[in-house]
Order: sequence, then C-alpha cells, then structure tokens
Amino acid sequence: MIDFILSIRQLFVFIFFITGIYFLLSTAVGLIRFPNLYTRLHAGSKCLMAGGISVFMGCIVLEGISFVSLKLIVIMIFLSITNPVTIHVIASFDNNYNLIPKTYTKEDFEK
Amino acid sequence: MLYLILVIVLTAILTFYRVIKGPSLPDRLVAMNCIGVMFLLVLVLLSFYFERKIFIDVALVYGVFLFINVLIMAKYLRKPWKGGVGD
Amino acid sequence: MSRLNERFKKLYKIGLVITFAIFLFFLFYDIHNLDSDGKRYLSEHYISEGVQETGATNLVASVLYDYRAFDTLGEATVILTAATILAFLVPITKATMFGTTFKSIVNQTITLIIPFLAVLGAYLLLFGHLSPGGGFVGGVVLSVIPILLTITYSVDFSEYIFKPAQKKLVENIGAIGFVLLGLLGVFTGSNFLASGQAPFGTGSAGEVFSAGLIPYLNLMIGLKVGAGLAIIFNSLIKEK
Amino acid sequence: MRKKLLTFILTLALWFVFAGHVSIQVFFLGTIISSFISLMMAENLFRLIQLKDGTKDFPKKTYDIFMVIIAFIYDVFLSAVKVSRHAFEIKPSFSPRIVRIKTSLKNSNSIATLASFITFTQGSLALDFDHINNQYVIHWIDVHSDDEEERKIARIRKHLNLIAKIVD
Repeated sequence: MIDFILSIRQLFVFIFFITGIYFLLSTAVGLIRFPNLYTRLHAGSKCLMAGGISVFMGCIVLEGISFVSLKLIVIMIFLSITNPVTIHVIASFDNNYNLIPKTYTKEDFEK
Repeated sequence: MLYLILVIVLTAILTFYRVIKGPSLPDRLVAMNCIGVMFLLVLVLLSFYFERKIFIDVALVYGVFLFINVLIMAKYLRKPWKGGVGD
Repeated sequence: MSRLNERFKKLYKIGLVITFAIFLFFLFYDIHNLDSDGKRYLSEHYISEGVQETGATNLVASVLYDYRAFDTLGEATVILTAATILAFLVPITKATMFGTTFKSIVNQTITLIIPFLAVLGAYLLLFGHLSPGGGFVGGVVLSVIPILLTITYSVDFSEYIFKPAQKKLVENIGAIGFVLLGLLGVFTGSNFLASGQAPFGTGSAGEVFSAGLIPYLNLMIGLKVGAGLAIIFNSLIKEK
Repeated sequence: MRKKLLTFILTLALWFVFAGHVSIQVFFLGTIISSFISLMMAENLFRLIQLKDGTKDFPKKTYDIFMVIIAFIYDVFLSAVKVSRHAFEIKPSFSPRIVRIKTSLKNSNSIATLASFITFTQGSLALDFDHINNQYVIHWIDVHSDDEEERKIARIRKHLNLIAKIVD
C-alpha cells in the first residue's frame, strides 16, 4: 500500500516537472521567434508564469506537508503578484520611450 | 533532478540571445526578467538537490531584489537626446 | 600609422581577456591544490569547533561577528562615511528628471507588498545566527521600503514619512550601539568585542536567544546599513 | 480596530512561516514585531477597501475568494498552452489588435486586481489604464473578426463581476 502511494507521488512529480520544462522551453523559443515587442511580452508573461507555477507545484508534492512547502507557497504567491506588474511597467515604459524625445525640443534644455 | 537543472540553464542561455540581439531597450528588459525568474527556479531546485532546505531563504531574497531591479531600470533608463549626457 | 593603431586596439582587448583568463587559471589551480598542504588548520578549527565555541549554527555569522568582529566594525564604518559625505557634497537644488510616471496599478501593488517586506527584513535581522542572511542583507531589505516609496510617489512623500533627521538618528544608534556592545566584553574581563570567550553563556545552539552577543550585533549592523542606504539613495535622486 | 486585528493575524502567520518552527520565544518576538507593523501600516493597507458587512457573511466571502483563485490558475495554464502553440508553429501567424474597454469599477484597488487578471486571460495584455475616461487599453494576440472580439470582451466581463463581488 505504501509503495503504491509513493509511486503515485513520483508520477505526479514527473508530470509537473515535464510540463514546467515544456512551458519554459516555449518561453525561450517564443522570445527568439516572435516578430515584435508586444507579442514577446505575451511569451514573457504567460508561459513563464505557467512554467514557474508547475515547477513549484512539483517541489511541493515532492516535499509533502511541512513548513518548507508553506515557504514555497509564499514565493509562488509573491511571483504571481509581481510579474503582471513588471510586464505592465515595461509596456508603459515602451509607450513613453517613443514619445518623450519628440515632445522636448532643444530650447527646453537651454533654460 | 540534475538533468532538470541543466535543461533550465540551457533555456536561460537560449533566452540570452534576445539580450544581445534585441533591437530596442524594452526587449532586453523582458529577456532579463525571464532569465532572473529561471535562475530563481534553479536556486529552489538546487536546495532540493543538496538537501539543504534552508537555502530557500536565498531564493526569497533574490525574488524581492529582482522585482526592485526591473522597476528602477524601467523608471530611469531612457533614450539619450542629442547633446545630452548619454550622447 | 592609424591602421596599425586600430589593429593594436583590437589586439589589446583580446590580449586583456587572455591575460585575465591565465590569471584566473593560476588562482583556481592554487585553491584546488590547497588541500594537499597543511595550510588549512585554521579553517578546520572553525568548522569543527565553531558551533560549540560560539553557539551560532551559521558558521559565517560566527566568523563575521565573533572571530573577526573587528573587521566588521571597519566595514560598517565605510557606509557611515559614504552616507555623510554624499549628504554633504550633493547640492540641495532639485532638477527635473525624465523618468516615466507610474500609474495607480503599480502604487496599489506596492502598498500590498510593503508589510511583507517589513516582516522579511525583521526575520533576516533576528535570525541571522540560525539561517543564511544576517545584518547586511536584512538592512538592505529594510532599506528597500523607502526606496520603493521614492520611486513610485516622489522624494517629498518619502521624506515626509521617514524624516531625514530620524534616519540620521537610527544610523547613529547603530554606530554607537555596536561600540558599546563591544565594550561590554572589556567590562567582564576579556577582549574588545568578545562574545564566545566572555562569560555571557552561549545558550543551547539552535534557539532564538542564544549565541551570546551575535543577535544584538546583527540588529545594530542592520539598522545602520538600512538607514545608510536609504540616505544615499534619497540624496542621489534629485527629482522635482 | 478590525483592520488592525486582521493585519496582526496575517503578519503573525507570515512570521511563523518564515521562522520554520513553533516555540514560546518565536511567538514572543513575533508578537512584538507584528504589533509594531500593524500599528504603523494598517490604515494604509486597507485604505480603500470598505468592510461594509463585517463578519456576517464570512463563509460566502471565503467561497468567493476560493473561486477567484481557481479561475486564476485555470486561466494561466489555458493561456500558456495557447501562446506556446504559437511558438512551435513553422511560420508564426498573428493578427494583433488594440482595443479599449470601459469599466464600471471605481475602487483603485480592484482596478489593479483586474489588470493582473487581464494579463493572464487568453491572449490579452493590459498595456495601460486611462484615468480620465476610466478605460483599459488592451492588446489582443489574435482577433480575426469583430464577432470574435465581442465574445472575448464578454469573457472579461465575467472576471469583472467576480472581482466586484469581493472588493468594491
């Protein structure tokens, strides 16, 4: 009975790690092959977070119920809160990046 | 476990192509953010490989600094104007 | 002549890389062969007897704050000097910087994660002798809070919440408290900054209140580094 | 007072997770630190959330938060499959479009939550937020016709109702 539960746990860990590798590889391939910035932002937000969450879930199943898995859950929540904000900041940075040098002329700097 | 770490490092090296090539500055920022998260995963997996669970604290602090780093870069980096400081 | 000059410039970079590689190779070769000689008696002593003598399970903390604590005092003085000189030299007038302005989405998220950062910094400060971390890392994490307030709102708002005089006071408390804690060793009849040899009692290793003076020294270094970095960042960003 | 108590309990739980073991000394230190943090920051943390009904409908609210988390994880994986399918095509084909969507949310806390939800739904990315007209600027990865656009906007409205139930 115990062997059965152990093999089930190994199977779940294996499935989670394989999906994580697939999403991380698709992140790298997408960043190389996509044509412009906004489509690259899609690859950098969704595939990356799916890969990260699945690798963390594999580690949690491998560890079991303890304080270490609670700490892993804290890191997971922190990443999933901050990553959309990072992507939004880079996108709005690109908007201003193209706009600002046109709106300031040379006379503004001489003042 | 060791093969998993090697595959993640290989994807990070693939992503580094975009950092070198990238035509504009936001492309490089996105690629750098991706490399940072991948190495955070490597740190977590290394703590499982060496069976020292206390190293997860290092990954936590690394995640905090990654967020701050990208925010400050996105705020103050810009295209240099003619006759300015960076020209 | 100019063509020769260009070729020399190219060869100069390649030669620099090769020289550096050879230097690193010899360095690593020496470190790798360190085992064969009898040069490691000091580190063997630290590894085998460090936990018993100082009471800290983190061996790096036991070296930094017990065996070589006097070096740490010198390192911490560097930050104090840098903060005072920057606050003295940088002019007070403010200029416009062309940074991008953040929307309310960023502000709300930062308001959510600031208590998390405060708890993380306090944990790294107070558990420096049990886990990786310690005074320097904990101080940097604590100083991230004023830096975040500066880059999302403005310098004025950040200096309204954490006043510059308060930050100076906290840094001075850290600097003076370190020396006063070191003098405690002299009063009990042993050396300056001694915690393992002085008769304080190291406690049982692995608990929170143990390891003699090390947690308190960690706390002082953390306060000093955190306040110092916040002062340096706020005096360099002169945004209107 | 209720806000301070909630902040105190949350930070104390976070402290125990970091510390890694439970003993009297850890509890003593954690009480000091989390009371200090909750006295300083409770007003700023819950500045814009109105706790109108109090503890009366606590089980219903917990159920709603649970539903939001399930929807979040489901959306992340479904959208990642869709983008990764584009990455492994022989010739990557897109038809991007930029759309503006008007919202009825007034709370700036729920606006931030909805922005991170939009980033993780299928094929959409929140580029910017317009404070004057109260609308999002959204980039879609593949929209082929106007008919399809309507269907995708309806999917965002579902998230909007879900979030308006919890924080608004």
